[in-house]
Amino acid sequence: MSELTVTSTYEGLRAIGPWLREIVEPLDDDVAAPLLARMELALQELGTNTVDHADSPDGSFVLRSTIGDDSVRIELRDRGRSTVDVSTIPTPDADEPQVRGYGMMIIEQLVSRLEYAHDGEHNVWTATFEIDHPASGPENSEH
Amino acid sequence: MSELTVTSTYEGLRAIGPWLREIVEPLDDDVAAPLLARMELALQELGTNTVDHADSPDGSFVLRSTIGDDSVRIELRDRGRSTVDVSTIPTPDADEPQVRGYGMMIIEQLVSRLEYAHDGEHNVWTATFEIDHPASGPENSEH
Amino acid sequence: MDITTSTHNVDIVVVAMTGRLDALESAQVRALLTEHIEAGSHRIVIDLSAVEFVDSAGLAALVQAMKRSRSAGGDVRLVRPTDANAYRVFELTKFDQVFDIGDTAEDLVSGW
Amino acid sequence: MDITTSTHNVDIVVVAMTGRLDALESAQVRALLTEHIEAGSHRIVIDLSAVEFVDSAGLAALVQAMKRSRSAGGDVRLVRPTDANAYRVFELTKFDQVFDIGDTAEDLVSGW
Ligand SMILES: Nc1ncnc2c1ncn2[C@@H]1O[C@H](COP(=O)(O)OP(=O)(O)O)[C@@H](O)[C@H]1O
Ligand SMILES: Nc1ncnc2c1ncn2[C@@H]1O[C@H](COP(=O)(O)OP(=O)(O)O)[C@@H](O)[C@H]1O
Repeated sequence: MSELTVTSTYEGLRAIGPWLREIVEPLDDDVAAPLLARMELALQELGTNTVDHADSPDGSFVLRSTIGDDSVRIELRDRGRSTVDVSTIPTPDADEPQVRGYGMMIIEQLVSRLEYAHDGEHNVWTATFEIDHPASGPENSEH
Repeated sequence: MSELTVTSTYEGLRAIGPWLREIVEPLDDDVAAPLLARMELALQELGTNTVDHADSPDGSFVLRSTIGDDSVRIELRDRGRSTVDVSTIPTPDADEPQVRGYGMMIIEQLVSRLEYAHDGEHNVWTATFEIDHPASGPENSEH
Repeated sequence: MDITTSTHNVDIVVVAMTGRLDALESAQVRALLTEHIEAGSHRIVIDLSAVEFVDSAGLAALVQAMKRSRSAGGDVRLVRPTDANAYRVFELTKFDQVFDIGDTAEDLVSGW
Repeated sequence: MDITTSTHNVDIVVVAMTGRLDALESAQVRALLTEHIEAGSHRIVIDLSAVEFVDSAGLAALVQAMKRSRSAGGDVRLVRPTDANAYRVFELTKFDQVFDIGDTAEDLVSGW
């Protein structure tokens, strides 16, 4: 498990990529690279939403990672007092290109699973990324 | 009846417009103007075809007009030795803009009737243009 | 992030014609347009607003230039003749649907 | 027939970017593009070939400029990022079908 405290500014978000890079370090390159790209964009969008929309009195939020054999789980925990009603977030209209509002749409396509909870003090977003192990027969499987 | 001998060159064709203008002179302006425009474009195209395609040994062709109450007939007579098979003239393909080959298509939309004959010595094209008299009740018809 | 800005110029040639665009003039017009296209100017506006008469040979000069310029990534766009009779040949051949046609040269230049 | 020829110049602005086009850079990019459009240059090529990362805020700066320039009769056209990951946000939002996207700035300028 690894933890990162992120300053709740656009500049602060720049720390997320290098932290994710360390997390996927133990994995084979061909697995790590595409996983890192998915995670980096998804966490950038989740982080931007926290900066833009969460009412965060201490100006920072915390990321925690757990890496398993088959997935990486990243938890984003802010001190935002406003609870989010995920079901009311609108999906952009495909026929009418708009300028903003694509964040959630992007995240949902990158994560394997996204959960949201509010535990009294914090908004907690949990993003799970399944690891795409290269197809391998039972013979040469080394897991 | 009126007659015009046209030199079989593109420059010679310039005489056709003024000659047609005289022919429609007796008609009311609102009838003459659109009729003249139709005849001028149709005869320009027929004349161009004669210049381009007819084998005319004396380098000229003759136009004759007959004006009736309801139509103007223009006959184009050249000394071209080659007979034309009107049925083999191809219609341009609507989907594939081409550079030439629109002459006959234009003529057919402008004339009320077009006849072709070869009388041994001459190709004879006869174009009939019906006169569009303005709609008038039997009361104020002055014809 | 590093940002570098540069500006590239492209030419639009505007050719304004008066009088008759017919079989007699067609060769001259064709030569003029070919010259521009071969010199690399393949964005051409032909202002026909003051033209009195257009026949199929005149049209052919415009069509040939339009095809050549389009295949070079450009186009020949037309200002509509003020005289409806001069526009007739475009309608009868349906080239009114093939050409991009506008009301003034300024419109066509600024909207390119 | 009388023929008059004149030549009009139009500008294509080419903006080449490197690094990250993200929420942090988005305001700067937006301001730069707005400046060009308000100065009358509404034909813009944005060369993203060397960009490493694009997020939805970076995309938003491009979309806003594209909408403004299109309504002025121009366009914002893009050179595709060499890094497929940096192109992902265009695919996920389907803006790869809204923007006119090319392989090099030269292609986009000469084919404008
Ligand atoms: N972390 C968050 N805290 C509060 N509200 C949020 C959060 N994330 C998203 N939202 C709400 O969901 C909406 C849609 O978010 P998103 O799809 O990322 O688009 P955008 O942020 O561009 O508006 C936001 O406008 C906001 O109302
Ligand atoms: N007066 C004519 N004498 C001989 N052949 C003709 C004549 N008019 C038309 N044709 C034939 O019909 C073809 C089609 O004519 P047209 O539709 O006017 O197109 P274009 O003259 O551009 O080829 C000509 O190419 C020619 O072979």
